[in-house]
Amino acid sequence: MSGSLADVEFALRSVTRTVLDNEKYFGDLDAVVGDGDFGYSLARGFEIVDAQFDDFDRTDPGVFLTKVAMTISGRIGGTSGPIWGTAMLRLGSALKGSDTFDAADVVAGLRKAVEGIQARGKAELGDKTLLDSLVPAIDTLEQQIEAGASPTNAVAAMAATARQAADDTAKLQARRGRASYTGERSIGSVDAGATAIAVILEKLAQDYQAR
Amino acid sequence: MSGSLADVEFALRSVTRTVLDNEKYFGDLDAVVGDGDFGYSLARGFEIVDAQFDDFDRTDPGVFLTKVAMTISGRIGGTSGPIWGTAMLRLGSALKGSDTFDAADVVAGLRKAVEGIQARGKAELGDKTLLDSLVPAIDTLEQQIEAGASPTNAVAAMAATARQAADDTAKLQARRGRASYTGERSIGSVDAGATAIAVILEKLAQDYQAR
Amino acid sequence: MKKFVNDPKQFVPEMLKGIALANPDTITYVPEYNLIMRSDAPNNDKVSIVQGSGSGHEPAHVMAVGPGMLDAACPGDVFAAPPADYVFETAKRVASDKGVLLLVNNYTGDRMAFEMAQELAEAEDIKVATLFIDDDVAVQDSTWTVGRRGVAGNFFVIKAVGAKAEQGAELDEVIAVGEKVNSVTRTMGIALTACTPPAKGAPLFELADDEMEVGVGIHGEPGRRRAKLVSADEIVDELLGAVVPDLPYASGDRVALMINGLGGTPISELYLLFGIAAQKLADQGITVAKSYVGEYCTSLEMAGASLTLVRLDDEIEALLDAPASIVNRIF
Amino acid sequence: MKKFVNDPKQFVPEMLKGIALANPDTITYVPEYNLIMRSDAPNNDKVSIVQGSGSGHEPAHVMAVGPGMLDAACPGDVFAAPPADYVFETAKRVASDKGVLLLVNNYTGDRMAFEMAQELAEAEDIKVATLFIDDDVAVQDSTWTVGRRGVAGNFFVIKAVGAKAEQGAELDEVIAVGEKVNSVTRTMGIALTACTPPAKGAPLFELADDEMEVGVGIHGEPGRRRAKLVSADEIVDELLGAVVPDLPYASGDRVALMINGLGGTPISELYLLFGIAAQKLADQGITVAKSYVGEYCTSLEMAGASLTLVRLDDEIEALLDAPASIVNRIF
Ligand SMILES: Nc1ncnc2c1ncn2[C@@H]1O[C@H](COP(=O)(O)OP(=O)(O)O)[C@@H](O)[C@H]1O
Ligand SMILES: Nc1ncnc2c1ncn2[C@@H]1O[C@H](COP(=O)(O)OP(=O)(O)O)[C@@H](O)[C@H]1O
Ligand SMILES: [Mg+2]
Ligand SMILES: [Mg+2]
Ligand SMILES: [Mg+2]
Ligand SMILES: [Mg+2]
Repeated sequence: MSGSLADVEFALRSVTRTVLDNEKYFGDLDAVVGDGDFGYSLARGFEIVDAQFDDFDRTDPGVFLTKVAMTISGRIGGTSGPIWGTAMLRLGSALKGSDTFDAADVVAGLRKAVEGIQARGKAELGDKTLLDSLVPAIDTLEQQIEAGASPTNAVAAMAATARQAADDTAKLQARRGRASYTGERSIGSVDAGATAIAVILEKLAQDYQAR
Repeated sequence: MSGSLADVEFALRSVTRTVLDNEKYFGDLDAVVGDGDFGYSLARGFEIVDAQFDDFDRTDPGVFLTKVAMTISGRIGGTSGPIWGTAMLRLGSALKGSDTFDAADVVAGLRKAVEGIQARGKAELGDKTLLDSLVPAIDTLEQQIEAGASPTNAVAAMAATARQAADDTAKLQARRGRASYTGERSIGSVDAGATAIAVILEKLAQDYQAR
Repeated sequence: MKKFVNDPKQFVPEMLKGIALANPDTITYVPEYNLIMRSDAPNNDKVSIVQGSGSGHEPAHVMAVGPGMLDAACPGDVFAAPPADYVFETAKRVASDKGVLLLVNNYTGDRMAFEMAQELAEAEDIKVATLFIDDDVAVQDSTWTVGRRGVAGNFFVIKAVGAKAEQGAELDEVIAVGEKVNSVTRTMGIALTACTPPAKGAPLFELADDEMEVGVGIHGEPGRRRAKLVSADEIVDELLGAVVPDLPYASGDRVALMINGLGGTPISELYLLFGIAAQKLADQGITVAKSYVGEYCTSLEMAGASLTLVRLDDEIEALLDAPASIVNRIF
Repeated sequence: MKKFVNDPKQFVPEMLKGIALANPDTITYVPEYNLIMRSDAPNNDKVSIVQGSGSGHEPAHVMAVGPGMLDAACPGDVFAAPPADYVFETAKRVASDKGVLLLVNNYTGDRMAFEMAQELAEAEDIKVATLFIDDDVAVQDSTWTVGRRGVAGNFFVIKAVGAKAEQGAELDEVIAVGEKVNSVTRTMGIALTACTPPAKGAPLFELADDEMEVGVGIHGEPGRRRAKLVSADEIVDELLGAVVPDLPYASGDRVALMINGLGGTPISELYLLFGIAAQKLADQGITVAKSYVGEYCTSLEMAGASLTLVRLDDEIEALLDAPASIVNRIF
């Protein structure tokens, strides 16, 4: 099994749509103990990705993702701009230099993205950030691929893990980001970023199914 | 029938009490189309009258009222300070120079008070001010006295007239004071000052009854 | 009631005490008369300028005391003109050989208090004159009322007479300048929420979530009409539509434009309104030569704004440019 | 939502346009990067000072641009740190031979954006340094968070580094002064109402009619605790009780005292709080040598206030006294 630019375009279209459709929902999640701008910030960036979708450099899948990443960090403010921009930049860099990639490249690229997020934001697992659903989801993806699952099934499993992990963030106390100032009061509500990862992956799994 | 300092003290105590007891009510009346401070303004002035009640110069009933009037215009702000202060000053001046007065002196004094209010505030009857209940009430007092009524009955009749006239101010459009800016919107609610006169006279009538 | 307050009856005195403690070197506070004055007043080479009015409009007028502006202010309680005695005492304390000018926003209570005070002052041979400010175009039918109200435009009158007085002008010259500025100044306001006087503890009126009060007074008096809340662009159209034709201001005019906050509106929104208004005036050929954005004359914590235009000439512009500093300062 | 606004997405750009139109002679506005800068910057004999942060805190920081204060500011959207690109572009445009100092309120998003911008700037050989401001004592356990937040105290850091830079000091001297001021500055805030970001259209939290949020953040972050609304006296005790022992400030100290409004509280109430606080500090032997009352760092239209103390020494006092002027002005 190998992927190409078309696969990246397909996935990115799905993510973009989900972010734009959930602007209000993501914002409401962030308002519980954060400042409510998470949905707005992401949407303002992905809005531009959407508008310029056809214009990004398509030399190869990695270059394409790199250019998208620069748009995102150039336009999204707050915590999410650097976090999401860095993540996509690292993933893009990992895929650069070849017209195709395989599932293992994707997993390796996502691991690099996580490293990038940690370099920027200094968060550990358990600090109640998007890492808490993203990292277990990547673990699941890796296991599925090693077990020989189809991309569709692998993404579906990944989404299920992310959802469970996102819901579990309700038990955690926020230790990074705006929500951390509330201390124990952050316990009881899910993390906005972690939930966004789950929502994005669930939609991606659906789209794969329907592809 | 003739009156003395004791009668003035009796009446003033009644008025003072009514003003203090109705601070909130008078303010609410003024808030409908005015700025809601009428009750507060009157109360701040009469509070001092109350506190200093025993200290005012008691040379004669007129001097006593004059001193009270000066306290009122020295402390009450808004429209009510000059209006009520001037009214009491004129009434006091009219009664000055003698230890006693008769009912006709009171009517003449109240007429002077009305002139004072008009000199200060330039309001005509029908402009929806306290004059619209005060003037008919004085008319009734005069008629009652001419007809030989007792002070108690005269004041009761006066209060009844004031109440009716105050209620009738609801039909008028305000042409003076803060309420006048609202134009036609002032129609439908009673004037705060006119109603205060009615409330004060009703309580005074009650107190006379119980004297 | 969402306020920082102890006993509501002490609201004004406690505020005045704060002003005094924040300006110990320049301001004298006389509690008996709610009096805030320049510590160096009176200056016998200068007409003294006094304004009193109800409280609740801060920074007007107690915080407008300082060189080039007011020599003294004596507020009444919230939304109530000061008692005549306060005004008289204030005039007496800042009485200078050149005279005292009393500035009065045109309301029934204020007119009466200042007229009484002027009589009392004249009886003591204090040279005193009174100037009424009435810039609010919202009051349309002034046949029956005491006339138009004085609102945010009073800042420009204070600034001009304050500067003129600092130049050593005579009382009649100072009055002339004040009357001139008042005659070319027009204001209209709009409220998005009501305000709550501390002693009352409840809002003076209710506005639904999607309503605004057009032409509101600064004491919670209802305005010209209640309307559905519209966009900032449309609101500016409404305000300019009332103010511009009133004088009228015309193509070729140079003006000062003020967007004044009514107390609860953040300055971000005021600059947004300013930008829209300046653009629309430019489109009509009217040049905004001086700009004022912020809180000048408020109505407690009311969310809302007013728009003021002043038609400039060289004299007025120079007076507005003259140095001045007041209690209410940034640094 | 009771706001003057057109399209909420254009809220920040329309505000910036208003600032530019109100200051045509002194300010340059670059819409692509939400950039407001002194038209005469950079000055190669002077370190340039830049602050960016989320919007919604006005006058901080876009309205703090001017001589003796910031050379430029590049806000993000409401309550969102600016994208790194904006900061980088801003640093590039005001880059002077003496260097650029980036002031950053200590929040995750701001830290990251400014770190990225500093990397980008250094890659282009721009001499640049970053200074973090973290004066908010409300954040108690900073082991796990990004640390204390930067709030109204940033005004003093800007003022001090701005004055030092105007004197022609070198970058490291300017940084040293900024770090010193930050190290002796402490703030604590209290909210009586929540605030509503324009793009969200609903309040960020709900406070009952008789509740207050103690130690609130300037982005609607909940504070130390929610409590029953109490008198102004008790509120000042609560704020001083958190701020004074933190440094600690002690008998014999000379301090600057700031009562900062959070956006929806009228200045009358701020002076009332100031008077109470100044009195209570005097009772503890702490001398209020400089006073600041008004809005410096807000949270949209939130009703509330913060109290800041700065321990003064001769150097800091002289820097605070140095002349300065900013966009947000009275005259
Ligand atoms: N240090 C961090 N590292 C990684 N993710 C973080 C960090 N801090 C916050 N986040 C994530 O960002 C989300 C909030 O994003 P956003 O609202 O844009 O940030 P801000 O707090 O600046 O308003 C949180 O829900 C969390 O998942
Ligand atoms: N010009 C006037 N002459 C006489 N009475 C007046 C006049 N204007 C207002 N009033 C009376 O005063 C009352 C309001 O008093 P107050 O609230 O103290 O005045 P303000 O309008 O200054 O707040 C009105 O209800 C009315 O009866
Ligand atoms: Mg957020
Ligand atoms: Mg009234
Ligand atoms: Mg009043
Ligand atoms: Mg944010």
